[in-house]
Amino acid sequence: MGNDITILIGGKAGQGIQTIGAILAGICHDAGLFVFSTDDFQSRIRGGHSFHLLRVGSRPLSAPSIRPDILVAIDENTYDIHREKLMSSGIAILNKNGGNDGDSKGNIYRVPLQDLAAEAGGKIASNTVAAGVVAAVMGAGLDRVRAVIESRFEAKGEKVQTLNLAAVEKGYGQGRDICFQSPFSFDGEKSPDHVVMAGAKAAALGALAADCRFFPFYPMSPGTGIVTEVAANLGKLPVVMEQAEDEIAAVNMAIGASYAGIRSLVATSGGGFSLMVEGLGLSGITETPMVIINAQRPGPATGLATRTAQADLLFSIHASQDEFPRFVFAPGSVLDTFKTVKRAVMLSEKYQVPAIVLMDQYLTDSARTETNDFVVGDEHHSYIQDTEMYQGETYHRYKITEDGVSPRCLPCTPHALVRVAGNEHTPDGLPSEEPLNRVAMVDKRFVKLPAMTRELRLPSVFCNNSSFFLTGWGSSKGCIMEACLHLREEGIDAGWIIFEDLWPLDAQGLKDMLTGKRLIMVEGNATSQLGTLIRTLTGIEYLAAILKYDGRPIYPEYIVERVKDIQAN
Amino acid sequence: MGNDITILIGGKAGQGIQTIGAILAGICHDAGLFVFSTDDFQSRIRGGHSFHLLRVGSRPLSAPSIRPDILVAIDENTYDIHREKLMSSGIAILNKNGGNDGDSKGNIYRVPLQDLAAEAGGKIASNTVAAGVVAAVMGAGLDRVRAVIESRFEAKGEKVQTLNLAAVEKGYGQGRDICFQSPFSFDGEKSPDHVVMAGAKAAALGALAADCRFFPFYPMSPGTGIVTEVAANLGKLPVVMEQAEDEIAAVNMAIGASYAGIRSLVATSGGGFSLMVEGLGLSGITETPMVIINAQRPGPATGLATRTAQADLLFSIHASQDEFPRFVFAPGSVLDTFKTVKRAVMLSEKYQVPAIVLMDQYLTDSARTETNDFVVGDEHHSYIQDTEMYQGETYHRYKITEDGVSPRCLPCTPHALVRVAGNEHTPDGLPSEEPLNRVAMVDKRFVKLPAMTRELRLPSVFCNNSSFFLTGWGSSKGCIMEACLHLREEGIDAGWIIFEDLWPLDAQGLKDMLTGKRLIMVEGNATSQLGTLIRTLTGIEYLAAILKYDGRPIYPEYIVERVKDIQAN
Amino acid sequence: MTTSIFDTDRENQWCPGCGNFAILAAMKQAFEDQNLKPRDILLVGGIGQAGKTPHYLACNMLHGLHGRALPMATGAKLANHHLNVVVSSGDGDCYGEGGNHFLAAIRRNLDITLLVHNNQVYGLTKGQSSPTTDLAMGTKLTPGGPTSTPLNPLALALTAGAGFVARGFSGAGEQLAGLIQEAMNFRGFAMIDIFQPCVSFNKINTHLWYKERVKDLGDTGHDPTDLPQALAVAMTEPGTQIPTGVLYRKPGVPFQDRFTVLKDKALTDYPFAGDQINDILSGI
Amino acid sequence: MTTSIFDTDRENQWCPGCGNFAILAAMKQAFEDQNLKPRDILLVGGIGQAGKTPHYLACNMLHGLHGRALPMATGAKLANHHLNVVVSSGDGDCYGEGGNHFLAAIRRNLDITLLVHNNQVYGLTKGQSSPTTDLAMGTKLTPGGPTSTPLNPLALALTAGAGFVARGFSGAGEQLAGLIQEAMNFRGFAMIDIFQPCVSFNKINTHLWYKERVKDLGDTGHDPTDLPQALAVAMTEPGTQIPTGVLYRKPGVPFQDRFTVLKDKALTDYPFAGDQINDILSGI
Ligand SMILES: Cc1ncc(C[n+]2csc(CCOP(=O)(O)OP(=O)(O)O)c2C)c(N)n1
Ligand SMILES: Cc1ncc(C[n+]2csc(CCOP(=O)(O)OP(=O)(O)O)c2C)c(N)n1
Ligand code: SF4
Ligand code: SF4
Ligand SMILES: [Mg+2]
Ligand SMILES: [Mg+2]
Repeated sequence: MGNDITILIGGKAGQGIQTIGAILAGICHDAGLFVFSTDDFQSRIRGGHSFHLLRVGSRPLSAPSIRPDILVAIDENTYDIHREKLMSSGIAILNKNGGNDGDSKGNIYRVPLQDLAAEAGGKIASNTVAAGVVAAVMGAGLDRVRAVIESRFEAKGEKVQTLNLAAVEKGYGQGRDICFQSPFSFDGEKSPDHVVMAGAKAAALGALAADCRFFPFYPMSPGTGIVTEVAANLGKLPVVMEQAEDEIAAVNMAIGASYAGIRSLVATSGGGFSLMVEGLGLSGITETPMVIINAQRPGPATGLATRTAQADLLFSIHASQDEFPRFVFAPGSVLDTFKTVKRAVMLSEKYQVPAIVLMDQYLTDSARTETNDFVVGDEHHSYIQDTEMYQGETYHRYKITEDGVSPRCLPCTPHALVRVAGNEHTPDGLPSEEPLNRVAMVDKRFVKLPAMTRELRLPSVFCNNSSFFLTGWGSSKGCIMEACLHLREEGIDAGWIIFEDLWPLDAQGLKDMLTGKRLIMVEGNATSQLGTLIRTLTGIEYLAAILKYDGRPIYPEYIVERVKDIQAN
Repeated sequence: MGNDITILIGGKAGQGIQTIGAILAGICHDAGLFVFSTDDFQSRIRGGHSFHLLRVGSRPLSAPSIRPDILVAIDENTYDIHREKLMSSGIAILNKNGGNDGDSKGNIYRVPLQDLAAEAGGKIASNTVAAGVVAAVMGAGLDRVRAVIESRFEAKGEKVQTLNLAAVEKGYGQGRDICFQSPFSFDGEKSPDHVVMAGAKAAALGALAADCRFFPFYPMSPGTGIVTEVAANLGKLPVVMEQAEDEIAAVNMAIGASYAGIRSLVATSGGGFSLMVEGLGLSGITETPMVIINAQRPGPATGLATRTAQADLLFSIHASQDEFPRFVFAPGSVLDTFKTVKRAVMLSEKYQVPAIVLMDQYLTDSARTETNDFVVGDEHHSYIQDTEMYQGETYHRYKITEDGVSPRCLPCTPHALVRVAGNEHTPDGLPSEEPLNRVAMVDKRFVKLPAMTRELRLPSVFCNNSSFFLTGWGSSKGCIMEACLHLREEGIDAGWIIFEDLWPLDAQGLKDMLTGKRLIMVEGNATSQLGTLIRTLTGIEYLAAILKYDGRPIYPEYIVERVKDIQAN
Repeated sequence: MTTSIFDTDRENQWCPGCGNFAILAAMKQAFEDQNLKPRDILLVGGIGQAGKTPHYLACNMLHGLHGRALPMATGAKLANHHLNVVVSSGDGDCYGEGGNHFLAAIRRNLDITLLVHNNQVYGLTKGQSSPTTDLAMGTKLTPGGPTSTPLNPLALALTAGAGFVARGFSGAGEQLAGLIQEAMNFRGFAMIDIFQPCVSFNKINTHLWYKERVKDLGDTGHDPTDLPQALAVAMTEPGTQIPTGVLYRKPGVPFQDRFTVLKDKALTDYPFAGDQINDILSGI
Repeated sequence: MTTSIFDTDRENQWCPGCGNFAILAAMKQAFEDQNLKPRDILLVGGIGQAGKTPHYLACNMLHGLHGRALPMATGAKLANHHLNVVVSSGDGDCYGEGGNHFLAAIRRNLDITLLVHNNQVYGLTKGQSSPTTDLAMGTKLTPGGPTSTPLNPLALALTAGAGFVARGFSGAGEQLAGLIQEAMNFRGFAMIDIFQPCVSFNKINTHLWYKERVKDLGDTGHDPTDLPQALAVAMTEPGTQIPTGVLYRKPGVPFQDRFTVLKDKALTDYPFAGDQINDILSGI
C-alpha cells in the first residue's frame, strides 16, 4: 500500500499558504515521493479563508484527498472550519500567533510561527517556519529541507536566503518534538522521470510545443492561469500575447492571426466563452483553425469565480448558431492536458476547424507528480500548402475536395489571393446566396466528420467485466480512478469509463462498448451532461449519477460514499 | 378539393414586387378566399433577384407552393430563373418594358407595364398595372379590385389614388384577354373570422397582448421585422423601444427593466443571440424573466442574412455556461406565434426563468389567412407579489420555497430591499461562495422543472396509426401538414408529429407517445436536431430524415418528393 | 467608524488599506446628507472589486455581468425613471469590457450617477493591466507594460458629450461625498472618475502618489461651464498634476425626457393597456 | 469607368447612385497610384454595405462579423505586420457594434488604414438609425429620431489619441484617393471618416447636402500638427460646414513596435522554436 498522507494548510488570502505547500512538495519531490496539491480559495485578494491541500504518497497519486492527516492552521478560523475532517490519527498544528491561544494538548500542537520567524530574523518568514515544522513532522532530514530552501530563495539574494534557512530550522526544531504516526522515508532520490506541474502550466506548454504563437486574452479566472504560464516564457520564444479589450476581440484576433498563418489560442472561462460563441461560428464557417480553452467554473453568469465545475460540455458541443464540425476535448490529468492541447492545436490545423479544450479551476490549479513525458512532438508540422500559392488568382480557398479540407494558403504571399468570408461563400471565398452552393458548402464542411471522428479515442475502460462503471470525463478522471480502486479494495466490483475526447465520437463504437454495462455517472454538474450525451449517441441509459455542483472538486472519498449510498438503495 | 393556385412575382430588389402580392392578397381576402404568401430576397437593397409567392385557395392553406400557375416577371431575369417551375397548365406574364421583347405566344403574355402606367398617368404605378392584370386573370370582378385599390391608396391622397385606380384598370383590361384555366369565384364575402397576417406581426402583437412594454433591440435580419411591427404601435401604448449599441446591451437592458418590473423582450437572429448568451445565463441565475425571440437564419457567423433555417434548436437548449431551467418554443403558424409569444412571456414571468422563442425568416416574413383568434387573454396577469413588499429589509428575493419560485418584488417600493446578483447568492441576494448554499440554490432553480414541464404540450400527432410520421418542429408545421395530406391522397399512409413546445419536455410522456412509431424527420438543418433531441429524451431512433439547409423554406412538394425517394429505397 | 443606516452586516472582502473603503464611506455620507433611505436607492454594480461596493450598502442592488452595469442601469431606468440609480464600476469594467456601453450611456444622457473606482489596474483578477494602467507598469501578463496607450476617461466623456464630468480621489473623502451628492442631483449622465489606490497590485499609483498630485479645481478658478477649458484640464498630463473636482457641468435633455410616453409617468406606473391593445387587435 | 487590375467580375450589389461606388473607385486609384498589386493588400471588411467593399476588389480579403473588423485586423497584423491592411467599415459597424474595438485600435496605434463609410444610417439592414444619425431623422424603428446624441467620430478619435485623423467625402474622389494614399503611408493608426450618401435610406444627408457643406481644410490654412486646433475643427457644428481633409497627423510608436519579438521580423517569419521549447521543457 505504501504511505499516503494529506496535509491541509489553511489561512487567509494573502497569507501565502501556497508557499508552505510548495516548499513541502519540493522536499517530497526531491526524495522521490509523489505529490498532489490543490487549492481552494475565495474571490478576494486578502482575508477570508482559503486552504491548500497537499497529498504525499510513496506511490503515484491521481487525486487529492479531503481528509487531512496534518492540519496546519495559519489563522484562527482554520481549525474550526476543518477539524471535523481531520483523521482520528491526525495532528493539528496551530499558529499560536494566529489567534490560537492556549497550549498544545492531545493531537493539537501550538507553534508561535511569527515569534519563531522573528527570532530567525524577520516575521515575514513565518511561512517558512511552518514548512519547517511540517517537514520535520513528516520525517524529512534537515539537509533535504535546507536544500529546497536554498534553491527556492537563491534568486532573492543572500539575505533573504539566510533568513529563510534560519526560519526553516526554527520550525524544524519544533516539528521534531511532534509525534506523528505516519512519517515517510525521505531516503529516496528525485527521479528524472518525474515532474511536478499544474494543469495551467501543462496547457501553456502544450500550446507552445504545438507552435502556438499568438495568445490574445482577456483575464478571467480560472483561464488566466494558463496565459500567465505562457507569459512566463515571453522573451524566450517567438510568441505574442495581447490583452484584448474584451473576449469578443480576443477570439476575433485569434481568427485574424490564424488567417495570416499563426496558430492562436484563447484561454478563458465560461462567461468569456459565451462572448466568444459568435466568433467560434466564424472560425467554423471560414474554416480557420483556432483553439479555445474554457477553464470551467460554476455559473451561470458570474457564478463562483474561483471555484470549479464541469458544466459546459453540452454548451461546448452546441455553441453558436447553425452547425459546423468542431473538436471538444477534456483532459483528465496534467500530462493529458499537455498532450491534449498539443493534439487540439494540431487537429484544428489539420481539419481547419475550431477546437475546444475543457479544463476547470480544479485542473488548472492542482499540481501533481507526473511522468515526465512533456516533449515536443511533431504537432508543430505545418499544414499550410505553400505549393498552392503559385496558382495565383485562380487559387480557391474553399476548393471542394473529397475530404472537405481545402488547400490553405497565406495572404499576401507571392501569388495567391486568399479570400475568407463569414457569409456563406463560393469556393473562391466570395459571398454567395445560391442554394446549391450553400448545400455544397455545408456538405463540404461536414464531410470532414468521419475522419475527425477517427482521430478521437473512445473512453478508457477499466475492469471491463465489472458489475458497474464509474463513468466520467475530464478533470475528475483521477478522482474516479482512485475511488474505483478504493471500492475494489473493499471488494466492490467497480470499473471505470473515462472520456477525454468528447466530440465528435464514433456513436456505433461507443454503443458497442457500452452496451450491457451499468453506468454510474460521476460529474461536476447538476444534470449529468455526459450521461445525456451517451444517451444521445447510443440510446443507452445510465443507472445512477453522482453529481457534485457545489463548486468543489469531486474528491474520491465523496464518490466512494455516494456509491455505497446508491448500493444501499 | 377546391381551387388552389400559386402566383410567383419576380423582379429586382426595390421594384416593389411585394406590393403586387399584397394588392392581390387583399382582393382575394375580401372575397373570402384564403391566401398564403412568402418572400424570397437577397441581402441587398436594389437589384439582383427576389420573388414573392402568393398562393390562393378556396380552402384554408397552411403552406406556400413553389410551383406557380401564374408567373409574373417584372424584370428580364425572372422568367429564365423560374420557367422550369411553372405548371404545364400555367401562364407567364412578362413585363414587356422589363427587357422582355417579343410578342405574346403560347402561354406567355407580354404586357408593357410601364407604358400602361404612363398612359394611366405615371410610370410609378406600373406595379398596380401588374396587379390589375393578374386580378383579371384570376377572375376577380373590377369592383372588388377597385375597392382594394381605393382603400390601399386612400391615405396617400386623391391624386395617387386616382392614378392607381386608372392603372389597375389598364392592367385589368389587358388581363381579361388572357386565358387562364383555373379562375376563382370571387363571389364570396370577407369573413370576420379571418385575418391575413405575417409571423413578425403576430409575434409583436403577442408580446404586446402579454403586456411586454420594453423592447430593446439591435437590428438584425430577420429579427428586425418583429420590432418593426412593435414600432408601428408606438404612441398608442405604454411601450418603450430602445436601439441598443449592440446585442449585449440589449439583453442586459431587458434584464434591468425586468428587474424594475417591466416585461421585456428582445428579438434578434442567431448572431445576436450568440452575443446574448452570457446575458441569458444572467437571467437564469438571477431568476429575472425575459423573452428572447431568435428569428433563425442560416449561419454560422454572418451566414445568409435574409434566408431561413431551423438550426438553433440544440444551441438554444444548451446556450450559456452551466445549467438553469429555461423554456424553448417554436411556433408553427402565425396564430401559434401570437399565442406562443404570449405564453412565453407569461410562463417566463410565472417561473422567473428566461424563455426563448425560435422563429425564422420564413415564419416572420410569410403572411397567411388565419382564424382571427388574436385576442388579449390573461397572460398580462401580474406575478409580482406586492404583499411581500411590506416585509421591509427582511424580504429575501431568493427565499427557498417548495416550488422554487420566490416572491418577486420591485426595487424602491415602500419597504422591501430587492437585491439581485449574477454571482451565486444567498436567499437575500448577496453573493456567497458557501458550498451548501450553492447546492441549495442550484436545486432551488431546478425544482421548478417538473411544473415547467407540465406547462408544456407534447407534440401534436395526426393519424396515430400511420405507417410512418413526418416529424418536425416550428415553422415547417404547415408544410409538413400539407405534404402529409398530399401523401395520404396518393394512398400513402403518412401521419405527422409536430413539436411547438420544445423544452423542457416530459421525456416519459414523449417516449410513451413515440414508442413503436416510425419517424421521418423533416427539418431545416443538416444534422436533424429534433431527431437528436428525441433520441436524447427517449432513446428512440428515427427512421430517416429529410433535411433542407439551402436557406429556403421546406416546400410541401419537396417533402413529398423526398418521402417517395425514401420509400423507393 | 461611525455607523450608518446604509451599513450591512456582510463581511467586507476588500484588502485592508484599499481605497474602496473611503469611497464606500463617501457614498454613505452623500446618501445621508441627502436624507435618503436604503429603499430610495438602486445600486448597480459591475464585476470587480469596485463592483462589489453595492454588497456593502443596505440598498436595492443589481449586480450582473462584467462590463454590463450601464446597460442594466439603462433598462432599469427606462422601466422606472424615478429610480435613483448609482452605478459602481471599475476602470476595467467600465472602460475595458464595457467601453462601448460607456460611450452609449453618455450619448443617451442616461440620468444616473456613475462612479468609476479607477485603481488603474484589474484588482479582483489579480493585477492585470487595465485601460488606465500607466505604460510604465509591468504586470505578470504584460511584463513590459501595457501595449495600449492609457485611455483618458474624462476627455473621452467630454468629447462624447457628457453633461457632468468630475474627478475624485478616495483620499479626499469630504470632497468626494460632495461630488457624489452633486452628481446625484444632476439631471442627466453624471460621472465621477475616482482615483482609488489598490494596495495589492498597483505599486506605482499609490495613495501617496495621488496625494502629492491632486489639486482641487475649486482652488483654481476653473469654470466648469466652459467645455474647451474642461477638455484642457482633462488632458493635463496625468503624471504631474491631477485636477479633482467638477470639470464640466452642463444640463441637457435627460434620457427619459426623450420618450414621449415617459413624460407623464414611469412605464411601471401605467396600467395594462388592454383596451388599446384590443383596439389594435380588432383593427387587424 | 476605367478598368483596373483591382476589378473583380462579381456583380456589385450596391444601389445605383450609392456613394460607395466613388469610395471604391478612390480606393482603386489610391492603390494604383502606389503601384500596389492585388496580392499586396489585405482588405478587412465589417458587415454592412460598407463592409462589402472588399468583395469588389481583387485583393486578399478577410470578411468576418458585424462590428469585429478591427480585432480581426489586429490579429492579422500581429501575425504578420508586413501586411498592408485596409479596413472598410460602416458607421454602424465601427462606431456602433464595434465601438469598443474602435477605441482599442486607436489606443494600440494599430498600423492600418481604417475607412469608415459614414452614411449616417444602417444601410444593409434597411435604414435604422446609426450612431451618427441626425437627431432630426426619423426611421421606422425610431420614428421620433434617435434617442442618442450623434457620436462625433473624429473628435473621439482625437481625444483617444489617434495619429492620423481625416475626413473624406465620396463626392470628392480625387481628394479621397489622396487621403487614402496618405493614410496608407502613415505608420500607425490612420482613419478616414468618409461621408457617403445612402440614396435609399438617408434622405437628409444627401449628396447635395454634403456638397453644399464640405470645405477642404487644405484651403483654410489648418495646421494638422496642432491637436487643439484639430479638435476644434472636429467639433465644428456639422450642420453648417463640414471640413474635409487631414485634421491631424502625428506619428507615434506603431503597435508592432511595442513588441520586442517583432522588432526583427514578423511572427510568421520565425521558424519553429523547437530547441528553445525543448530547453523550457527540460527545465521544468
Ligand atoms: C465576461 C467576463 N470576463 C472577465 C471576467 C473576469 N473579471 C472579473 S473582474 C475583472 C476586472 C475588474 O477590473 P476593474 O473593473 O478595474 O475592477 P477592480 O477589481 O480593479 O476594482 C475581470 C477581468 C468576468 N467576470 N467576466
Ligand atoms: C451580430 C450582428 N448584429 C447585427 C447584424 C445585422 N447587421 C448587418 S449590417 C448592419 C448595419 C450596418 O450598418 P453600417 O455599418 O452603417 O453599414 P452600411 O450598411 O450603412 O454601410 C447590421 C445591424 C449582424 N450581421 N450581426
Ligand atoms: S486588490 Fe486592490 S482594489 Fe481589490 S480590494 Fe485589494 S486593494 Fe482594493
Ligand atoms: S442602401 Fe444605401 S448604403 Fe446601401 S447600397 Fe444602397 S445607397 Fe448604398
Ligand atoms: Mg480596477
Ligand atoms: Mg452606415
